[in-house]
Amino acid sequence: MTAEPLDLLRTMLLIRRFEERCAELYSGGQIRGFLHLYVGEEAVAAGVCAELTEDDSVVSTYREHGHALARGVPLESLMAEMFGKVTGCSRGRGGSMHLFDRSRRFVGGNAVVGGGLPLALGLALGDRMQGTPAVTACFFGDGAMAEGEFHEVLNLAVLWRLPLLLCCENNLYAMGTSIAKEHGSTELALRAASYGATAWPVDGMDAVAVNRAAARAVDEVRGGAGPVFLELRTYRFRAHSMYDPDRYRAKDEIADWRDRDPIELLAARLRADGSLTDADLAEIDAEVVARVTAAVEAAAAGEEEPVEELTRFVYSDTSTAARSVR
Amino acid sequence: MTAEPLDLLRTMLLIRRFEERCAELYSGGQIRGFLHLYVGEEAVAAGVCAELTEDDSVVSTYREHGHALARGVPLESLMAEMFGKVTGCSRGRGGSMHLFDRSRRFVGGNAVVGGGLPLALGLALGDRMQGTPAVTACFFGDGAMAEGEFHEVLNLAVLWRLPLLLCCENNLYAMGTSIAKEHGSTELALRAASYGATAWPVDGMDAVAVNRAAARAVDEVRGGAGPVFLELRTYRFRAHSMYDPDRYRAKDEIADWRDRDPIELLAARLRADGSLTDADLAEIDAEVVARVTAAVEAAAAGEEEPVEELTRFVYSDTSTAARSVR
Amino acid sequence: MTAKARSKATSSAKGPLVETTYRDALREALREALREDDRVFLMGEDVGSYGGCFAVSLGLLEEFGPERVRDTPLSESAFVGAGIGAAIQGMRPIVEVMTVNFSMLALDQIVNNAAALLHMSGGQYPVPLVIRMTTGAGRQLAAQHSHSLEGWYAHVPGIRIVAPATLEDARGMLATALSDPDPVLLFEHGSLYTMKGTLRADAGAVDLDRAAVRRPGTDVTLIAYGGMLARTLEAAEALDAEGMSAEVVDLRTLRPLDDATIVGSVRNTHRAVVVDEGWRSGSLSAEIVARIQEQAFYDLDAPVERVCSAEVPMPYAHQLEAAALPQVASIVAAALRTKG
Amino acid sequence: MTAKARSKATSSAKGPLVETTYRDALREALREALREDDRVFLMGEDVGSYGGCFAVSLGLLEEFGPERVRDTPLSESAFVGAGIGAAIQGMRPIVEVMTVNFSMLALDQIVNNAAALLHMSGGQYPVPLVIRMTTGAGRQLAAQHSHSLEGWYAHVPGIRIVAPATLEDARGMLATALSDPDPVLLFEHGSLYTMKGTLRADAGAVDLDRAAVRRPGTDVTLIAYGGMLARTLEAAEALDAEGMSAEVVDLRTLRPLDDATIVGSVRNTHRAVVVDEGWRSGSLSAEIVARIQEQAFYDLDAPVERVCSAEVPMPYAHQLEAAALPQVASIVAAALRTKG
Ligand SMILES: Cc1ncc(C[n+]2csc(CCOP(=O)(O)OP(=O)(O)O)c2C)c(N)n1
Ligand SMILES: Cc1ncc(C[n+]2csc(CCOP(=O)(O)OP(=O)(O)O)c2C)c(N)n1
Ligand SMILES: [Mg+2]
Ligand SMILES: [Mg+2]
Repeated sequence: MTAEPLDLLRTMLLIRRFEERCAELYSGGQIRGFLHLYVGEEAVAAGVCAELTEDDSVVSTYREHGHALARGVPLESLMAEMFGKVTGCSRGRGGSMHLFDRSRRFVGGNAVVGGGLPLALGLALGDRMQGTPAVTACFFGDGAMAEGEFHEVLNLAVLWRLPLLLCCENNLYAMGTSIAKEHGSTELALRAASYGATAWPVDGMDAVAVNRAAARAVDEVRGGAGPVFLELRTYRFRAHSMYDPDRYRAKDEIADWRDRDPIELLAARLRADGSLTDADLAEIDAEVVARVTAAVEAAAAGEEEPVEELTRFVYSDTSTAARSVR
Repeated sequence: MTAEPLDLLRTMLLIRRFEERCAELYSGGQIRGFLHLYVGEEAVAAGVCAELTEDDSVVSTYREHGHALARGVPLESLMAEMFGKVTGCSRGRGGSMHLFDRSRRFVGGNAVVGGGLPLALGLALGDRMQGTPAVTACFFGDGAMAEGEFHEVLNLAVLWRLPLLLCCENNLYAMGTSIAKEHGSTELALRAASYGATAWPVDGMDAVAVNRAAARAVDEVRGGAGPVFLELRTYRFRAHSMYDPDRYRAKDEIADWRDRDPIELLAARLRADGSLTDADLAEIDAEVVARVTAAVEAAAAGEEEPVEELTRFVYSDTSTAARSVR
Repeated sequence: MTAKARSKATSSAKGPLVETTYRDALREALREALREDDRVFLMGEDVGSYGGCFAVSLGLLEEFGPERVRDTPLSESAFVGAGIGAAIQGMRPIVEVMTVNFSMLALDQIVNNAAALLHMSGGQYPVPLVIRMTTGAGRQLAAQHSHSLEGWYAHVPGIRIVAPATLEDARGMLATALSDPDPVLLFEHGSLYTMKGTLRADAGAVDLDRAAVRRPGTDVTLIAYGGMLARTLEAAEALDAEGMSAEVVDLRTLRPLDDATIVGSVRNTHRAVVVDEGWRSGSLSAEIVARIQEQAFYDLDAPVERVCSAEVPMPYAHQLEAAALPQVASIVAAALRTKG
Repeated sequence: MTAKARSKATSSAKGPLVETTYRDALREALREALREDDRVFLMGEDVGSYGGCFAVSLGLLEEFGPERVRDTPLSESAFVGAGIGAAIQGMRPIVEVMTVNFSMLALDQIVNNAAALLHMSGGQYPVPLVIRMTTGAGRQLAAQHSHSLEGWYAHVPGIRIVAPATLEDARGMLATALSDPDPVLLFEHGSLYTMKGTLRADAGAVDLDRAAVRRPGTDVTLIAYGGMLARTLEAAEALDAEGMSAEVVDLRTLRPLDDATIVGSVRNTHRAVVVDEGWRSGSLSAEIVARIQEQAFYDLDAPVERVCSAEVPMPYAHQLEAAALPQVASIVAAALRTKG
């Protein structure tokens, strides 16, 4: 099954507007810590997550707003988390890099590059051992692929034929380090294939292409074929984080990629085949912007966790160890 | 350049007799700690080390007697180390798993599986940055290849075109775990090739074949082509360590491999082409046994490091920090 | 609470006594766990066909099959992380990291996922995971195979650290750890596997909240855990001959520490010695000293003494290794020093 | 030695004062090192074209080229190991592990190779390596990016641990570390990079053996290092208003600890507070308390107090993070408690 292109467009717009607002809020000091934007990469999250069922799990990175939104985590709880409010999806304890939503099986936000991979492997293992047909999708970057964890996890996933969908977001950079300085061999899908996994590269700026690839991949994984590795070729339009002056990328390169903006690309296609008018798009956009605005207002109005609760959740409330930190 | 087959035979016999004696001494309690024997794998160390010059470096594992002997570390200092004497190559501090000899650029003995790989990468980097034509040979097992370190190191070695010779001793087991339970894809050389390294499998029971492969590989590496990965297909005739009851291998499998004993294989070939008589072999053997016996006697007679010296070498003698542990 | 009541708190078995070893007690605990709960599985290097690096899991593969006694490749970070994920997904994994020495390769998963997920997620993701590993020196395994790093783990909020020093605890700690909603790290000392003794046939779960007074005494409190308990008890006997009555506290749980039992004993004896196989500087012994002086400063008649390992990568040679480790004589000497 | 003589021991520069920052001082130290010794090179993630994660190495790539300012992939274990190997082979590498949080991925290389090789090889292989990393919390980076684990490293024999808290030390510690024959880990606190002040134009190498008395006082000794020094000095000022004269000791080197300076001060003041950003249990503060009570027990008028981080994975929300960290008010309160 594949998704309706219009739904993909809506998801991408939601991510885009959400993050543009986050950037403003960061400048205003309402959002703090590190903030990594996904602008430019929306097609990946939208295309992949549309193929997941509610029993599937998702593991993400610190560049995770897109994954969380595409997964259906309510934007109110996400925005409240960015504000550090108790109404946030992690009760204000996580912030931008640690969004969690158990009811959507969104298992975070991991700020250690590669750190989500072993966790995702375990989610897949747990599902497999319990005989459910669920799939775990794990997002990570081209940079993460150089970490030892990637190697260990892909090998184990193949060895145990685990239902793991590895979504490598190849945006050509790990912070300021270009892929040519990260990998001796930059054909990432080919390398993954050498482990015995099905693997192929996908145009990560084309939401429909991503969605089709994800549909096929999820099908294979759910069918018990073991892990599939998708190399999603994409680009981040903005700097690595709000701290990054982006000294290392050529203006031309950025401009070329911006010409392939995934939202404009899909909108243009839908316009061309007559399924979208400018008015439709404006309406969707207005609706999305209104939702974001409402979420920001709700977040601003949310309560803060009282400091008396600081050590809550270090241990489970039911654990006797919880007493030790009170 | 390749080595004289007779020299390879002599090296292999030395390793074999040395280790047989170690096994006895272990039962007698003169050698303690962990003891991992190389019996059956001698062709690998003999064949590879014969191609190294004195400026090259060697990094090994805990199954390292063969590498140390083939590298030319004096067997007296090795045996004394096994006895824990101050006359040992590591002054009794290392034991079987941590043999070192700076004058032969034998940089140990590493008992953490995969732990020698990053170190070897650095030796190669240091050589390259100083413009010397030296090569670093790093030995490790099929099991080690599953560790993240392998992945990180091979990628970096290719990326930086470092003079690193990766010698993967594929003896089909990591302790009791067979290769089919270690790797999703067991064609190890193919996987290494996917990183962009030259890689090929070699019959590790045939010392001449190993030596020829090593000659070609060292040539390439020294020439600046970057790392080469050799998959040396071999087998350990004995258990993993002296503690291992070897429950996991079929008797037949062991017997089949014993039929391809690298020493007998080479001796038979030399006999067949007339370059070795039974008397020659007996003479070499006697000479080797005599050397081992002398080394054992010297080791037994060696002094122990006085306990007052316990904390020496925690810091360099010239460091002011050395005072803190006195 | 009296010393007797305190040590009783760890056991309630009443069956006949049977001969066993620390290793067999650990194995029985594993077997029982695998039998009683389908969600439990054991995973690690060589837990299966090899029979366990120290033969603890011998026979379990045959009994429970390769899905539930799961051999892993050498990939510490991946399989520890896999345990975390599987725990979240509803399983009750027991991950064996062969020895503490190799656990450094999985440290990020332990600290940044296992220990942090519950809090980071605002309470959504508890991680009911047990990680077992061997710790300690004393068998001439040299620098890379002789670490005692459980004190490091005891620094990390979000996990519980336990160290069985007796047969009863070897038999009983696993069940309690498995019923804990949060991650528990269980440290088995390599020199204890062959320890023999008797155990109640119906011995089972023990509490993980209290330290135990293993020997009552009045003049000095000796505090130890895991591999150091036996020699600390020996030292206590030797001190008797010197006319000094030593109470011996076995910490059992290294995080959270049971301050009440530790400090309670020192309040009675006014003197204390902490025995810790870790390198002295920054070892768990320092934390115990700090807590004693914080909570019983005015009860102390002398500075708290520490007997730890020398600050040296563990050497292979037997005489050097013996000199590096806490010994009965050094414990006795430290206790006598507290008398001034 | 008087307090004055002690703090003088860290400096001998006499040039004119120039304005600078902690970041610029660190960069100058790197530039000088790269200029003066061909064997020196800087290696780590984003040290080159990005300009350094915290802009410390900005401009050095342009000045020294990609061989000597070497960007690495995300492979902490491999490139830290590569630094060890290169050091053995005759180079003088400075490895930057972006932050202490990621250093856990390289821990095996640090503990089992860098720290152990010299001893394990019987003296044959010293490892003249410097590893730099950022440490600490306070910028709302949450659980996985706010660790203060330098106390863990201070547990490991064979390495030296230093933590510059002043501009002078930021400028001077690297040169001394590079001249050390053994591995040195240098911890820069993330909140200090923007710290401004003046420095002698000819400021250079500083000793790494002594703690420094940063403020003399008579009633209580406040002990801190790195990111906690500034607020400890603030607390000392506040204590003046309360009529309590506080002496402030900056540890500077966390291993080996300078017992003489620490204990010497406590012997004069009879009271002490240790401030440590690490989680309280098992932090470096415990070791310092243990040493004080071991060496100055009879000089103490009150238990040594500790002000540490709450034992919680660092939360993101500003009010929770602030509550978790040592603050001026908590330091002041602890000092006042020692008065009884
Ligand atoms: C283990 C680790 N090392 C370093 C960092 C710092 N860091 C954060 S993101 C990043 C780059 C990651 O690149 P990539 O995986 O390609 O993801 P992208 O940011 O491009 O989405 C680095 C180096 C980290 N968070 N974790
Ligand atoms: C990181 C680490 N994990 C586990 C061990 C325990 N161990 C020692 S040798 C070994 C098997 C290694 O197999 P392989 O790399 O194939 O080498 P071989 O012993 O076959 O020569 C294991 C699991 C270790 N020493 N280090
Ligand atoms: Mg990237
Ligand atoms: Mg093997």
